[in-house]
Amino acid sequence: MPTFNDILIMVPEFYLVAAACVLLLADAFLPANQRGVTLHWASIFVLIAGIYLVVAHQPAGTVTAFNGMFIRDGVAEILKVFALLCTILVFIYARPYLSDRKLLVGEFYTLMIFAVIGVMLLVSAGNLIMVYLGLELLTLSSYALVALNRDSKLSSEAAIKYFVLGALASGMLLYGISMVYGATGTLDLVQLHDAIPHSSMPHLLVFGLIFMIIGIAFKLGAAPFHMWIPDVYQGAPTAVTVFIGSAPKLAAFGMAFRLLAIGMGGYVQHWQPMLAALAVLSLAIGNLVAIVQTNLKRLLAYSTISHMGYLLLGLVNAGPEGYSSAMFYAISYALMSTAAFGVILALSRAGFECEEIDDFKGLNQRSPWMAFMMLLCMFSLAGVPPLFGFFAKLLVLQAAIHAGMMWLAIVGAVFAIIGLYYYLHVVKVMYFDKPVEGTEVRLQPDFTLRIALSLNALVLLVLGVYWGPLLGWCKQAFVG
Amino acid sequence: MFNHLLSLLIWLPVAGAVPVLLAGSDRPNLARWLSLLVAILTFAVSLFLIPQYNGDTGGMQLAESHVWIAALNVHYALAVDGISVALILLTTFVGILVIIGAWEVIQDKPHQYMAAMLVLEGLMIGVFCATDALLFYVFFEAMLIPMFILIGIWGGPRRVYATLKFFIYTFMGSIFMLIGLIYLYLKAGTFDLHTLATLPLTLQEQSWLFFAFLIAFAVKVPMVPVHTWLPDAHVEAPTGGSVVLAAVMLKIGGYGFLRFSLPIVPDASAHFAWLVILLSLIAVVYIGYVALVQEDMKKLVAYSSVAHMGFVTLGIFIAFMLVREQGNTDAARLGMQGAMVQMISHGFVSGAMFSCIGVLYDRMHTRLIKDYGGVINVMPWFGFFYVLFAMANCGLPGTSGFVGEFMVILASFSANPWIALFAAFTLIIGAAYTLWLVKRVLWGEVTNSHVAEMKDINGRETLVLGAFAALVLIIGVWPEPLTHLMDSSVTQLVQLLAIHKV
Amino acid sequence: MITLSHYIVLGAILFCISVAGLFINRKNVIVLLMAIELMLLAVNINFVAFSRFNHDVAGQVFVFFILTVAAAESAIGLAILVLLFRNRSTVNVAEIDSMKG
Amino acid sequence: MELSSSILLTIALAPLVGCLLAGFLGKQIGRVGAHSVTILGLLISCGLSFYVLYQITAGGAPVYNHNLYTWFEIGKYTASVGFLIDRLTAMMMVVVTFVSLLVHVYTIGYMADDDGYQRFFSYISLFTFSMLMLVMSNNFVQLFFGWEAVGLVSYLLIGFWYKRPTAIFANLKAFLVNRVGDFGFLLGIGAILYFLGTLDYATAFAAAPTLAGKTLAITQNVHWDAATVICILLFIGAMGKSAQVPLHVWLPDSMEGPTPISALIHAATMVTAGIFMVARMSPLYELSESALSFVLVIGATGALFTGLIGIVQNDIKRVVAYSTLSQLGYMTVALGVSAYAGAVFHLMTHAFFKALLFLGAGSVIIAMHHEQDMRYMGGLRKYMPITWITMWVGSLALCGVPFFSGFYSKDSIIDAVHESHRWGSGYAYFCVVVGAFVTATYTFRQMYMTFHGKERFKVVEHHGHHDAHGHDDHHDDHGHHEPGVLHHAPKESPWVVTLPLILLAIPSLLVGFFTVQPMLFGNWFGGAVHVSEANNVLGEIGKEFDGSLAMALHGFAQLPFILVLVAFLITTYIYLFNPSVADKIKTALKPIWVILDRKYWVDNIYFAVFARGGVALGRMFWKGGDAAVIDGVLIDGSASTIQRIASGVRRLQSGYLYHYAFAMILGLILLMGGYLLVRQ
Amino acid sequence: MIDPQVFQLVCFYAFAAVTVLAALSVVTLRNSVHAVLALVLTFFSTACLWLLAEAEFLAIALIVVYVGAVMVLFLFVVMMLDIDQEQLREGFMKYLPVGLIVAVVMLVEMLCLIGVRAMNAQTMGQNPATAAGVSNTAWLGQALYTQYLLPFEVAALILTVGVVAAVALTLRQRTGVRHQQASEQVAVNARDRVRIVKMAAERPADSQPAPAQETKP
Repeated sequence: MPTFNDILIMVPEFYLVAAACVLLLADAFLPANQRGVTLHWASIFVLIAGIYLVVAHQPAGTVTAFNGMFIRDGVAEILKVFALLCTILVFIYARPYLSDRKLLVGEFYTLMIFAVIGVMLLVSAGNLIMVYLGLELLTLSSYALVALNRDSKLSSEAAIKYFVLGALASGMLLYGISMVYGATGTLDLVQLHDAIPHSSMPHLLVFGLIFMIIGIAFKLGAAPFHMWIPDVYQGAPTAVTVFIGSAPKLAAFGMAFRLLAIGMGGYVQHWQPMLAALAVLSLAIGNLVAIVQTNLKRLLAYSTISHMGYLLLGLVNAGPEGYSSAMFYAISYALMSTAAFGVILALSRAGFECEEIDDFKGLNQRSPWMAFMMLLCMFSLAGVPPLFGFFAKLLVLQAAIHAGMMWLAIVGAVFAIIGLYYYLHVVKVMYFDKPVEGTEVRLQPDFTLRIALSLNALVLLVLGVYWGPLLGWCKQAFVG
Repeated sequence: MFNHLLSLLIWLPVAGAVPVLLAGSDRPNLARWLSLLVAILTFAVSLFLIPQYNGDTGGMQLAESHVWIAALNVHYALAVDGISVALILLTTFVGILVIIGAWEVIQDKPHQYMAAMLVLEGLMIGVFCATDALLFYVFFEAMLIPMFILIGIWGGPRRVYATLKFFIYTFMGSIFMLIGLIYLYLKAGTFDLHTLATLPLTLQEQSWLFFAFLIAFAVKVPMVPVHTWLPDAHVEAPTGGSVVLAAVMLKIGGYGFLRFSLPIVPDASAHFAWLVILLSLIAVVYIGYVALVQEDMKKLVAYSSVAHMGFVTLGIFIAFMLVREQGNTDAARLGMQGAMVQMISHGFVSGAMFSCIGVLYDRMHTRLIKDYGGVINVMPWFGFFYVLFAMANCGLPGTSGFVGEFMVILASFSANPWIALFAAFTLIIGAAYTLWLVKRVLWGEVTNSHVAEMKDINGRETLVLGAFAALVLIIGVWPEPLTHLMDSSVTQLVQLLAIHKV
Repeated sequence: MITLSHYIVLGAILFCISVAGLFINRKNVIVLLMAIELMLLAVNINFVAFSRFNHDVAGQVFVFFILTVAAAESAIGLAILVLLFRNRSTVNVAEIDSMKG
Repeated sequence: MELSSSILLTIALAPLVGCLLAGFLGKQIGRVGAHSVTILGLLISCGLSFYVLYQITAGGAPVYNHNLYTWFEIGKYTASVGFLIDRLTAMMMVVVTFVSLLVHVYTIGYMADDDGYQRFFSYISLFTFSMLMLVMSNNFVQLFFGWEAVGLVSYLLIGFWYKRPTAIFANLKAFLVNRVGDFGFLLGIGAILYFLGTLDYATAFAAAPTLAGKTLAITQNVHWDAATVICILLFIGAMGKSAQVPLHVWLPDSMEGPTPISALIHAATMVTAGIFMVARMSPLYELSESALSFVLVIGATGALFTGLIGIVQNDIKRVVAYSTLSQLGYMTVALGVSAYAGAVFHLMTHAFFKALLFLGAGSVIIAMHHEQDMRYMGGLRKYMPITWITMWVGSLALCGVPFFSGFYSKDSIIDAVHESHRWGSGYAYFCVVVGAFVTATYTFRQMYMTFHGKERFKVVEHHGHHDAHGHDDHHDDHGHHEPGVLHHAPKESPWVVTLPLILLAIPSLLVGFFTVQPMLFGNWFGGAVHVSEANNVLGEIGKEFDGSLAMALHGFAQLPFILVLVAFLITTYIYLFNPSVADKIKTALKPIWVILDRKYWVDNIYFAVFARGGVALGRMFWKGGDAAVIDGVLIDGSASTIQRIASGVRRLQSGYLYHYAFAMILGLILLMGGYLLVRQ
Repeated sequence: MIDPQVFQLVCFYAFAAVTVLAALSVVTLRNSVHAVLALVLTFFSTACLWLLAEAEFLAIALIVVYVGAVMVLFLFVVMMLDIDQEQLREGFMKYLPVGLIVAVVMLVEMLCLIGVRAMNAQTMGQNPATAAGVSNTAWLGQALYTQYLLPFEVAALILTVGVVAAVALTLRQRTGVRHQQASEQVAVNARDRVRIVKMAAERPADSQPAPAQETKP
């Protein structure tokens, strides 16, 4: 039976659920003119407090709750902190955008918080059921968020694509889980890990593993399970895209870690080459197709695919070093993509989605600071030192080489060169092109947005110089 | 102050860029004066290196080391030897001149231009100071960003193509080096260059690493056949960009060979020295011919840079032949010194050549040779400088251009007369393309009314060209202080060559 | 005698039918949703079978959750479908291609 | 008494100071200022040079060999800047400064109307400095410095009138051809460093005997003798500088420069640097018979065949230029037979009479208003007697008429060649003897066409207009006006022009008579020139030498003089009495005339092969290599390939849900299939 | 007397055949309504199969929850959306072969990997619930409320999200349609609704009556 201690371990999650419910009610009962502001700040506060709770009462080492359903450890803690952080940034960035489009509804906040709870449950899952439920909580919220702009054709198209493919992917994941369950008779990840060597049906396990990898790959957006990413990124309201590009990637890493490293840790020799193949394909497709994009959101979507390829480079290492580098990569990517989409949000206004690359023409002349922020994001994404993205790449390449996969690191390096091209193209458009007449940029006047965005982008520089502690933190999480 | 002299040198210009940037486009003159101040201060600080660095003992001095990333055992480790000191002085000196050179020329967003220049300067100094491979790499790559912007914003009509090419080329080269460095790190557990130098490696490992380093630095130098970014970058870059590019940035390639290829993979370097030598000679001969037929002045000088940098790589790698095959360390030192002097000298000469072309470009807004002719008629003082630098460019004794080439050719004769034969061919082809350029631009009747209207150089331009001229002549007439500064470091490098790792 | 393989093969067949249904069906989004239901059914059959044959309750518990989630999922899916139809007046899959490339 | 280094420094630097003052402050100090400072500098330099010569020869001063400062010091290799003053150097210093001084003075008159007056003085002073650095050097680095520096000044001076297309073509050509020589020279220095380990003369010469038996591996199996390699490489440098066949092509073109330059640089001093260098390197050359044979053959070829071209030239300066080429050939021949002293002796006498001839030609050119074509001259002797007489002195010296200085030097060379048994000396003897005839032919032809016979120019008086305008830019409109039409009657040049002529005529006449004994046979050069016993042809001749007078008298009966006499008679007949014969001969010997007129097509071949060929090669490398292969295929090609692949891959993202699902299922199938494959 | 095991097997094959055929119809029928009904049939027959496996609770739940709720929702939507059924099936046959090939390839691969033969030996054995001495429902319930309490709560959360999402996506606040606005009703103040106006008892002849203040927002 669950005890009070179980609840204590899960305080951040329970707290957030409660808060989400309160917000839901508040949305219903607050007067319309106060609703937006109150919900906005309340949500941000809720998340900040959530971060506090995650960090503050972190027990030493790994603890489990609810019969091993829930694991609270360093990995979960870091992922949760950054997921919450990203979500806070999303709230700040999204508000002017949504209110310009009359989309600033209470459901946005509640669904987002539910999604974050999904992330938190997923990264803490100790049981395959919890993996599934956490994932569904996250994805169901995301489906709804993508469709949030109900009058947009693109939005609903993106949502249906996301939904169908997402359901297909979770169907496959479930199928895999069922096979693993059949082969081992347990759903608990730790028991699963222990049961694997004794399983009488190793093929069934590998079979299940393949399906589970597909579920993970879909969530990460690794090729060839990436097809949803460009359309969803483009079709979703940018305020939602920025979310989808950040916290769920952390969750996907957490899920991969839980399933592969903890659950299927005994089958490294099987999943390692599969991940390597996915990595190569992701790197190739993401970087190549990004080159020919004209829509910045779509470009960033393809860049996501390629970045997930790099993340997989870390995972193939299949050791603490690799996991920590992959996590580092996931965090860096979440921060970078949040900032990049943040710039798009800051430049969009009512009736104008600043999402075509051409919309950024001559940005340096019109808003040097924003251009500089975007420049930092682009160079960071491209992996140019001294920005954060470089060190993330460094770590995953190192992890791949350490795993004896020099060829994979070289593939990663080659595609980094190709990838560089389109990031530079964005910088080129901002800095070297003349602004198109009549499309003057009006920056969102929201003060908090500017501050948060500047901090977000500058952190790429700061962490680029001072990334040791974060890496140390990540490594710490995987020790023991 | 002297404990952190190197840090100060790196971060002073970088930090100085911030107020310059903040001066904004509304107060361009403030930005100009501020940046000049920063540049002069940096130069002044760099002058302290001369008394602080003990040239007799050699080795890495003025070291600073702090743990940067404990998890990866990465250190913020700086130190300099004689070669670095010389290159840093070159950098800070050129830093001032490009800022003066851009004074009135850059009218569009001068604060950004100046800030980019200062950041670039700081990062380049960082490259010359870093003794941690990762730190080196960070500076090495970060440098690209300001340069990318410099060419892209203030460049010529095809600037986008050029700057993208520049960036991607260089990035392509260095990413493989990164993989090599990671490999080394995994073997040694550190990025410390000194430790890496003593790391035992098999010949096969060394070979792979050698090519990883080679591609990175060959692109930077640039060596044939990865040189084609340079003409494009030069043609499109603003004058200041070209000057920095030619004067300092290319040197980083040569410097990289010294810091990485030589100590870390000596056996592979010796094994593949023939390849580098061959490519260097191709650079001298082939590129010489290519330079001959250029129609754009900057392109011509850019190609000549490639040819001249061929002497740097040649000088470095014949040292292997000399030490390993003949045990002739003195000739090896001569060649290596020649390479180093060539680096410094090429910094001045090419910087000066590009400044000269900038002077013409500012007046005519064209760089095509055929648009000029008879410039000497209207710009005699300019003509004086132009001929002087042209002569330095074709290696006339008495100018700095001669010293390095002379040493390298002498040393290479000791290695193999055929190498010297092809290297010395620069005497002919170098003179041919340079003087043909001078002939078409400077001499003759005034060819068109635009030329007739040109005004001779003003005080600012005279200052820049004069400063270059003074150094070109000083080093040409008396290179001993420079060689002495680097001598102990070069000697130590040459001693490293003799050590077999396998 | 019914063996485990009977159920598993049936599950596999259903899974394949649903997968085939997903992409031979090029016109109607609703059929896609139904194909997904089929897929979940296949999974459920597996779970029930494994649970029964392995004498373990977890599988059936999982089925319970899958049913629950599937219900919520269908609700959202259908809601999105309705939105889509409102915006585009069609549920033809072949016409939903405004984003590509 | 030891020479003081401050004196030597003063000698070298005084012209440099003059150069800098005239060059940088030319506007401020004006024309008079410019020539005053430079001439002052030269006076100091020349005076001190005479003093040094005196000290070295009579004052008992020991050979001065000290370094001033270290240029670089790397391991055992050091390079310094320093002076080596022995008799050879001292003599060269005197020749250089003396001729230079006279040229400076002459220039005052010659360039009186030129805009670039100050610049010109600056250049020639710079030249003097460079030349002094060359001859005074005690090491190879400084030698090379001077070597190239004089080339630079030559480049600047040939292109002095930079508006003339021909001038700027000629200076480029001169520099490049010289660079070909320097290319060899530099390699030679490299070889010296490699074999002898030093760049210092004294050390190198001391170590020279160790070269014996050393070889240089050219290929695996081919090994060349070290000394031969060194000497030939060095001599290639001399071939460039001293315009030896086949690197002679730049010298005639260099006549585009103002005439004082032709006198100073392209006749008296710079072009003889190669001769000086070989003489200086005699300890090395003595080690290699093959190298000396090479020198001999090259020199002999030049002596004869370039002289032949002189016969068909109509430009007064070009005749002198070809004669210079020919005389340089004589000097080289002397070197080739180990008669270094003879070469240097001829160098000295030649410096005087050839400078005289050039300056005289310049004087004529002034008088003819910068008309240089001899076909429009004739009968000038009555207009300009001083020039006429001094030119005759020079000409007779050139022809080697006994008692004139040229006789002593030239005849000694011919004797030396006759004496020598070196491989190629037979050919050389033939060349130098026939060369004597050729020399006399073109010299007399030139004198007759210029000073004698009918006046072939018209004087059309143009009052007012001409004075105001014509003189100011006379060199600009040179060539524009109708040939043979003068606006003024020719007149004798001013004293600044004639004084140098006279001052040069004196040594041209006398210097040989007085110095032949010590310089050639008296071991005057002492240790400066080293000749091994076996090769000492001059010593052999010296045994029969019994005084200058006797030698001259004996000379009248010798074959060379007879040839000169024959030439004199023929030319006198043709040009004084029956000019139409010239045309008849020309028609009769058309093919030969064409060959000579076209200068054996050497220029054309060079231009086609090296200039056009180089440009074509460059264009091929550029367009074919850089643009097409590297940029086109490798860079842009891979970029566009990537772009094309990207566009292709992009189409996979069709927008259709069923394709997306299909992709996922395909991924599933492949993962499963892949596993199945691997498992089996 | 038929062997119960054989009978079970016959039943299994019968229901399995119905399931497969119905599933095939789901993806092939032209009419969406028919497809939904075929899906219902699939569920029914599957439920029967589950009964054969003695998973009674889930079998009933499948019918109650799925057929009763979800499928009705499907029918509802299908009928609500006015879809041109004919056009929707055009070109169906074109893709059928590809689909078949892929499905068969996949099936073969899956069966290879699953290793069906190994499972042939595995029979049902004793019902674990019976072994524990409880009914299937109780057996499941006990696990659900103890061991799987947390997932159970999370499932509740998911259902909430489903509700919120569905409402957020489909609820239209049409202007002109009067409906309750809870938040406004709660937030309202008595003072805003009614204003008590003092006025004279009689209307003065020269003044208009004060307009009544209506404060309905």
